[in-house]
Amino acid sequence: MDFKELITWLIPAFPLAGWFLWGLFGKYFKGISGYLASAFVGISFILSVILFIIVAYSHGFTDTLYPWIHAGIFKAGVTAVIDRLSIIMLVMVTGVSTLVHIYSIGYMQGDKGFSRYFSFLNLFVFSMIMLVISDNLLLLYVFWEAVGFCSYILIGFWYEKKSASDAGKKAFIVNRIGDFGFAVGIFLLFLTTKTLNYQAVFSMIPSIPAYTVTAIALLLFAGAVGKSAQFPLHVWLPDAMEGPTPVSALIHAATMVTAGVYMVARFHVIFSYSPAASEVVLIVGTFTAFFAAFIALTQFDIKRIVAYSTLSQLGYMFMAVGIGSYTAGIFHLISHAIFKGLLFLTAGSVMHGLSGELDLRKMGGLYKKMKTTAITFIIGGLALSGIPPFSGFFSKDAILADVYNKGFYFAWAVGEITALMTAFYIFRLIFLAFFSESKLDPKLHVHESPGIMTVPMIILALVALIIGFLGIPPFNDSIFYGFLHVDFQNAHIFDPIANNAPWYFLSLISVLMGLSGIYIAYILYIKKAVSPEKIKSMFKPVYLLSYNKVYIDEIYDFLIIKPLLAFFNFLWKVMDVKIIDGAVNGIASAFAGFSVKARKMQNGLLMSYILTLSVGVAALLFYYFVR
Amino acid sequence: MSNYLILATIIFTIGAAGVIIRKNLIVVFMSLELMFNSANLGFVAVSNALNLVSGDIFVIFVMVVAAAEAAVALGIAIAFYREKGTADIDEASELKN
Amino acid sequence: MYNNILPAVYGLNLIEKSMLSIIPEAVIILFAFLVLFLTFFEKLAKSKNPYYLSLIGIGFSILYVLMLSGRDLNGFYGSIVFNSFEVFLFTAILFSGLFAVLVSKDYMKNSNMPNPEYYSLILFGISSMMFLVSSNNLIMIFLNIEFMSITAYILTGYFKGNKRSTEAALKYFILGAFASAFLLFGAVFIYASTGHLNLYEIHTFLKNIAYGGLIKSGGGMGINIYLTAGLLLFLTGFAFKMSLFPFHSWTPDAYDGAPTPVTSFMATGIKLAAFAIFLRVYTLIYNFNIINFNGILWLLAVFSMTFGNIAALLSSNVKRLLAYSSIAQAGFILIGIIGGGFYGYSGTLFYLLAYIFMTAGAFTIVIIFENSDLISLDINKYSGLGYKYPFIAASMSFFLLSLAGIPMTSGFMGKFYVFSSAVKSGYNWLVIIALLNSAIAAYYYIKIIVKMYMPDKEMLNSSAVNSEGAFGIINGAVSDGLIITIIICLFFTLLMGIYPQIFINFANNSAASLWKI
Amino acid sequence: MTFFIRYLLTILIFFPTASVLLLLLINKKNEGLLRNLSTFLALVEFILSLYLFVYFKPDTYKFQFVEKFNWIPSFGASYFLGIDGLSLFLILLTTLLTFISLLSSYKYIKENVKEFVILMLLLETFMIGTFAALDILLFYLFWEFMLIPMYFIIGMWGTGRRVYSAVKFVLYTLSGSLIMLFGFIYIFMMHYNQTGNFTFNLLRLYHTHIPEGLQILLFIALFLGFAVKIPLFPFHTWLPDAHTEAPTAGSVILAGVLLKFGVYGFFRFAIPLLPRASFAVAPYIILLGVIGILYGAFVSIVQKDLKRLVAFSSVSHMGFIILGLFAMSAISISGSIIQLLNHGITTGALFLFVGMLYERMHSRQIKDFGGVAKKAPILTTLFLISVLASVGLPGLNGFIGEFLILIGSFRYFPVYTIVATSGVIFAAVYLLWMFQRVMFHEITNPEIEKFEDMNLREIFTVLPLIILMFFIGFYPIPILDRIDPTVIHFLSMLHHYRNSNSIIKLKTGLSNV
Repeated sequence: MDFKELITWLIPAFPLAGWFLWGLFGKYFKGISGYLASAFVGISFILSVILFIIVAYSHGFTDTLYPWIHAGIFKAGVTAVIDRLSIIMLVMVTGVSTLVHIYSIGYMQGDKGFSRYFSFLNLFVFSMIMLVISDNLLLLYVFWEAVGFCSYILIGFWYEKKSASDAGKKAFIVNRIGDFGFAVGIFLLFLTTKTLNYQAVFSMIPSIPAYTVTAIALLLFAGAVGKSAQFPLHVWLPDAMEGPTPVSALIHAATMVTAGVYMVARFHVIFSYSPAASEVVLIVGTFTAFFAAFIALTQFDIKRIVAYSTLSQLGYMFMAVGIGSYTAGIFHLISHAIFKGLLFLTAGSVMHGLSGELDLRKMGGLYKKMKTTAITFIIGGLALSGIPPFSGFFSKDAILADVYNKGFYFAWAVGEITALMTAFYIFRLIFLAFFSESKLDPKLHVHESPGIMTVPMIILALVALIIGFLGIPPFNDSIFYGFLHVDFQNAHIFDPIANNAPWYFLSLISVLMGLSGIYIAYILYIKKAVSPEKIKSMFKPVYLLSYNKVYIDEIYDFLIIKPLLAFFNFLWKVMDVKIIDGAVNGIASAFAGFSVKARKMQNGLLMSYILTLSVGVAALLFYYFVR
Repeated sequence: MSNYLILATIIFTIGAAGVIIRKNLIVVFMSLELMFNSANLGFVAVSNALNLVSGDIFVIFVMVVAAAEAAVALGIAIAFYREKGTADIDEASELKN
Repeated sequence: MYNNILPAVYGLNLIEKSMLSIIPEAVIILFAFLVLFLTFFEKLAKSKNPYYLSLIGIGFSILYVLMLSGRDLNGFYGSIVFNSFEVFLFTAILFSGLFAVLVSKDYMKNSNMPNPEYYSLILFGISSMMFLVSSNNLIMIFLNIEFMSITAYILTGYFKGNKRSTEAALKYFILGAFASAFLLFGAVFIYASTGHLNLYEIHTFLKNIAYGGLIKSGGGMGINIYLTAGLLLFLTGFAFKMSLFPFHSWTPDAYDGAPTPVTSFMATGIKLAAFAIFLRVYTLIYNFNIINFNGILWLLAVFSMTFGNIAALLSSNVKRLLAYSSIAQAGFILIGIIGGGFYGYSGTLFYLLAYIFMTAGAFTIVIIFENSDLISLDINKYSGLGYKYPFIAASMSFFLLSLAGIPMTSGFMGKFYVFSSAVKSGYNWLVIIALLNSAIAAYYYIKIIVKMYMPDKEMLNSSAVNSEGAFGIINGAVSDGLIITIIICLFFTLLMGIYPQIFINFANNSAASLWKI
Repeated sequence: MTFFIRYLLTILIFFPTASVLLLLLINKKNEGLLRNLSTFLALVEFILSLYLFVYFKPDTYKFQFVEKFNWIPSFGASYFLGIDGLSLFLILLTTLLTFISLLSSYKYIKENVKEFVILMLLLETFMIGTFAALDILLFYLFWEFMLIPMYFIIGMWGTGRRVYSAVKFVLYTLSGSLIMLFGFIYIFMMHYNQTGNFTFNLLRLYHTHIPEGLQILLFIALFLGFAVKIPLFPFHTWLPDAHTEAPTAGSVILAGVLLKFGVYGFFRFAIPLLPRASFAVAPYIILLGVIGILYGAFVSIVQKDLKRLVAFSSVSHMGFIILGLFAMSAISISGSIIQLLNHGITTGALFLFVGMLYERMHSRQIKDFGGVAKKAPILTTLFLISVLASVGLPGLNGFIGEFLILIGSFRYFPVYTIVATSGVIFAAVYLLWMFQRVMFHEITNPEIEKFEDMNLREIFTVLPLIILMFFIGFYPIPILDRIDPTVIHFLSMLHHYRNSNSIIKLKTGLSNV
C-alpha cells in the first residue's frame, strides 16, 4: 500500500491502539493515559489533515485492508472510501475529538475510571472514523452499532448511578430499534442489488423500481432517526446527558448523532431517486426542529436545553438533506459540530465551576466569576441563534434559503419560527446563568476552570467565529459547495428551483428572527418588563406541555413498556410453566395414575388371577369364533 | 367323535368353573384333575375314532404327570395349611401389587 | 462348526443316534442324581460339594453341546431333535443354569436351606428345559413343560417355613396346572383335527391342506374349527409360561415369593425355554394361511408391553419391578416372532440370549443386597450404593440400561433387531407402540439408578449400605460366585452391544435350522 | 505420521476413553492428581483435534479423514467415520469446551471428583463420535448413549431439583430419539426393499427413493428426535430445568455441544434423506423457529434466575439457527453454521460467568447482586464482552452469524426474517438489563463487599472463548472458507427439489418477493 493508503489505515489505527493500551494496562498508566490518548487522537487528526490536502489536490480512492466475509454470493471486505465527503467528516471528527480529549483531561481529573474513560473515548473515535470511511453497508452498519455501544458505555460511565446506567441502556435499546429498520433496509437492498458496496449499489439504483427504492430509503432512514435522535426515537438523547459532559459534547452533539445526516448524504443517490422518502426526511426534520425547540423553551437543566437544541439543529440538517441540498446539510453539520461542541464544553465548565450544579434556577451572575466560560458560551449562543458573522448564521441560512427557493414555504416558515425560539431559549439560558442576579448558595466556591479546559473552548470559539466564511459567497457558488459538490454529482435532481429570492432578503428575515428572539429573552429576564410567571400562567397548558417534554416518555411507558412486560410475564408464568410444562408433567402423572390402576389388578387374590386367565382364554376364542 | 369331544369340553368347562369358584384348596385340586381327565377322555375318543394308538399313549403319560402333580400339590397344600391353619385359598393374599 | 471329535453319525444305528441326541440332558440328569445321593452322607451334604458337583455337571454338558454342535440328529422316532437351534438354546439354558448355581452358594448358606436337593432340583430344571427345547412331539412338549413346571413349583416354595414362599408356590402351582390343562386340551383338538402328534408330521399335513385347498372346499371346515380351537388353547398354555398379558398374573407373585436365585432362574431359563419351544411350534404348525395368528400375537404383545411397563412404573419392590419388566420384555420378544421370517426369528433368538444375560445380572445384584428381612427389596434400600460399591452399582446401572434398551448394550441391539424385523414385514404401529413403551420403561429403570447415585439424604440411613447380613456379602466382601456371574453377564451384555456380529451369526445358524425337516 | 493422520478420528474418539481407563487406576482420594491429569488429557485431546483443522482440505466438499470397517455385516452397518466442514468445527468446539469445562470445575466440583472427570471424558468420546459417524446405526449408538453421562452429571452434581431435571432431560430426549430411531429403521428397510441389501451407510441411503407423502411422515419422526435436542419451541421445557440445575461444566457442555446435535442431525440426516419433505415443511419449522426466537427472548426478559435467563436465551438463539438452516440459501446456512459455533462459544462463556458468580455468592437470583462491577473489574469486562457477543454486537462473533442468517433467509422468507430481526432488539433488552442489574448500581447486598475478582485459572478458562469471539468477529474467513464447499454441495444435493415445492411455498404465501 502506498503512502495515502497507509495513512488512511493509520488514522483509525491510533485510537484503536489507544483503546487496547488504556483498556488493558490502564492502571499502570494512571494520569498519563489522558495525555497519551489525546496525543494519539491528535496524531490521527494531523494525518487526516494531510490526507485532506492530498485528496483536495487529487481525487478520492478506495482501499481494501482485507476480505472480511464471503458466504455464497455475499461478499464484504474491510474497505475504506476516501472522498471529499468522508475526508471532511474525518477532519471534523478527529479535530473535535482531539479538543474534547484535551478538555477531558481536566474535566475527569481524579476520577477513578480515568483510564477506562479514555480507552472508551478512543474506541469511540476509532468507530466513528471507521463509520465515516467505510465503503460498504455492512461495515457501515458494524460501526454504526459500535458507536452506539460506545455511547452506551460512556453514558453509563458512572455505573453506580442508576439513572446513568438506565440512560445508557435506553440509548442502546432505542438505537437498536432504529437499527432494526436499518438492517431490514440492508437486507432489502442486498436482495435487490446482490451487493452492499456503495459504488455498485449506486450504479444499480436508477434501474430499480421506485417503490423498492422508497422502501429501502425509508428503512435506512429509520436507522438515521434512531441514531440522530429524531422524533419519535428522540427520547434517548436528553437522558444521555447523564454521561460526562465531554462525552455529550463529542458523541451527543458533534459526531455520533450527526452520523444519520452523514448516512443520508452518503446515500444521496438512493434518497434522491425516491422523492417520497426525501419528503419524509424533510417532514421529520422540520417537525423535530420545531418540536425540540418548543420543549427547550421551558427547561431549567442547562445540559438538557443544549441537548434539545441539538435535536432541533439536527432537524435543520435533515431538512437540508431532505430537499436534496446535501452540501448545505453537511455544512451545517460541520459548523453545528463546532459551536454545539463549544456550548457543551462551556456548559461542562459551568458544571465544573459549580461542582455539578445544573439547575438554572440556582445560577446567575456567573459572568463576573468565570469570564472565559461566559464569553465562549455567548459566542456559541450567538452562533446557534444565527447571528452574523458567526458560523451558525451562514450554515443555517444556507439551509433555509434552499428550502425557500425549492418552494417548501411551510417548512421554511417553521424553520424561521424555530430560529426565533432557538435564539430565545439559548439566550434565556445565557441571561439566567451569567447575568441576572445570583441565586447561588453562598458556601459554594465558584471558580474558573483550569487552562487545560479553557484552551479547547477558546479554540472552538475561534473556529466557530471563522468557519462560517466558507459559506460565502451564498448559494451554489460558495467555497464549501464548490469543494464538496463534486461528490453529489450523480444525485438525481428531483425538484427544480421554484424561485430565487435575493440572498440578502432571506438572510435579513432570519437575522431579524434571531435578534427578536434575543430581545424577547432580554425583556423577560434582564429588564423584567414582563415577568415570566405571567406568561407562564397565561399559556398554562402549553407551558406544561413544553415543560413535561410533551409527555412522550410517559406515553411510551404506558402504551408500550408496561403492557409488554405484563405479556412477557404471562408467557412465562402461564404459557411456559402452566401450559407447556404442565402438559408434560400431566402426561407423567397420568401414567402414574395408570400404574396405580394396573397394580390394582394384581390384588393378590388367586380367584381374580384365575378369572383373568380364563377371561383371556374366552377372549381369544371369542376373537376367532364369534367375531 | 365330535360328540365325545363336546362331552370332554363340557367336563373341562365344569372343571375350570370348579377351579374358579371353589375356595377350598382340595376341591380346587380335584377340579384340576377333572380338567386333565377330560383331556384324557378327548384323547381316547379321538384315537379311537381315527383308530390310532398315539392318543392312548398320551393318555398314559398324562396320568403319570397328573399323579406327580398331585403329589406336589398335596405337599404345597400341607405346607400352606401349616402356616395359615386353613385351606381357604383366599388366605393366600400376602403377595400383592 | 464341524469341529467335533465324535465319529461321524452315519455309522450309527437308530438307537445310538437317539442316545447321542440326548447326551447333554442325560449328563445333567446324571449329575442331578449324583447331587441327590449326597444327601445320604451327612458330611458331604453339609460341605460345598453339591455346589461344585453341579458346576462340573453343567460344565460337562456344555462340553457335550459343543461336541455335538453342527450335527443334525433326531432320535426316538423324531420326537427329539438336535440341531443348531438346540445348540444355541442349550448354551443359553446352561448359562442361565450356571448363573442359578453360582449365585446360590452363599444365598443358601445365609438363609440356611438344605443344600443338595436344591441343587439337584436346579439341575433337573435345566435338563427339563433342554428336553423341552429339543422336543418335537406334543407328548414330549406336554411332558417337559410339566416336568419343568413341577421343579419350578418346588423351587418356588423352597423357603422352608416362609409364608411368602409357600404362598407363591401355591399360586404358581394352581395357575400353572390350570394353564397346562388348557395346553393339554388344546393338544386334544390339534390331535383331533390332524391325527398326528409329531410336529413335523402335523406340519406336512397342514401344508398339504393349506396348499391343497382342502380348507376352501367346505369338507375341512370341521378340521378348521378343531384346529383353531386347539391352536388357541395350546397358545394359551405357552402364553402362560411366557407370562404374556392376560396370562401374566402369576409372574409378579411367584417372582416375589420365590428365593431370588430361583426367581432369576425362572425369569431367564423358563422364559427362554417357553419362548424357544413356542418359536418352534409356531413356525411348524401355526403360521399357515389357515388362520392368521399374527393378529392375536399383536394384541398380546401390545398388551403385555403396556401393562408390564405401566405396572412397573410405581412399584417400589425390586423383585416385583423386575417381574413386571419381564412381562414387558416378553412383549418385546414377541415382536420378533410377529415380525417373522428368518430375520425375525434370529432376532428373537438374539434378544433371548441378550435377555438371559441382562436379567441374570440384574437379579444377581438383587441377591447381593437381599436380606433376611424381606423389606430389604424396597428400592430405597439401594440409596447411595453407588458410593459404597462402585463396581456393583455401575454394573447394575449397566444391566438396567440394557433392559431399558440404551445403546452400547445388548438390550439395544436385541430391540433394534426385533423392531427392524417387524418394520420389515410392515408392523409399523406395533414398533411405534413398542418404542413409546421403551421410553416409559426407561423411567423405572432409571429410578433405581437415581436411588443408587442420587440418594436423598433421609433415605441413606435405611439403605442397604449400612444394613448387615445381606445374603450376598460374606464379612464385608461380595462373594466370588456372584462376582463371577456379574462379570460374565457384564462381558456378554457389553460385547453383544458393541460387537454383536458373532452372536448374530450364531442366532442365524440356529434360526436357519428351524425349517430343517 | 501418515498412520496418525489416517486414523485421526478414531484416535480422537477413543483417546478420552483410554484416558478414562487410565484415570480408573488412580485412587479416589487423590483429587488433585485426578483434576490435573484429566484436564491435561483434555488439553492433549484438544491439541490433537487441531490436527484436523491443519490437515483439512478446504477446497473439497468430500468427506475427509474417512475410515470404514465392517462392523455388523448382517445389518450392513459399518464403522464409518468422516468429517466435512460442519463436523470439523463442531468437533473442535467439543474438544475445546470439554477442556474448558474441566478447567472451570476445579472449585465447583467438591465431592466425587473421580466420577466427574471420568464422566466428562466419557461424554467427550460420545460427542465426538456422534459428529464423526457417517453410519446411521453408529451415529445412533453414540447419539443416545451420550444421554447417560450427561444425566449423571446433572443428577449427581446438580443443585435444587437436580433429579427431577435429570430424569426429565433423559426421558424427554429419549422419547424423541426413539421415534427418530423408528424413522431410521423405516428408511433402512425401505432401502432394503429397493436394493435388496441392508446398509446403514448414510451416503448410500441418500439415494433411497421415498414418495413425498411418506417423506413427510418420516420427516416428522426424525423431526421429533432432533427438535427435542435443539430444542425447538414447544419441546423446549426440559432445557431451562436441565440448564438451571446442572453444574457449570454440565451447562457449558449442554449448551455448547449437546444443543448442536439437533441442528447437526437436520443438516446431516433429516434434510438430505428427505429433501422433498424438508422443503414442504420448511415454512412450518421456520415458523416454530421464529416463535422460539421471540418466545425465548420474551421469557428471558422476565426471568429472575440468571441461569434460567441464559437458558431461555439459547432457545432464542437456536431459533435463529433453525431459520437459517431451513431457509436453504447458501448464505443463511453458512450463517447458521457460524452461529452454531458462536452459540457454543458465547453461551458457554455466559454459563461460565454465571458459574463464577454462583461460586462466590451461592445464589443465582439476580436480585441478590448489584454493584459487582466495583469489586471485580476483570469479571465485569469479560462478562460484558460475552454479553455483547450474545446480543450480536458487530465486531464480535454473534453478529456475523445472525447477519448472514438474516440476510440469507430474507430472500425466501422475508416476513419471518423481519420478525426474527426484531428478536435482536429484545436480545439487547434482556441481556443488558440483566447485566445492569447484576453488575452496576450501588452495592446493596453486603455479601458483595467480599466479592473477589477472577483468579488466574478462571481468566484462562474464559480467555480462549473471548479471543474466539473477537477472532470470529473480525476474521471469520478461515471458517467460512472451510464450510463453504460443504454448504454448496449440500444445496446442490437439494437444489432440484426446491422448484418442485415452490407451489407449497406459494400456498403458504412465503414465496420469494
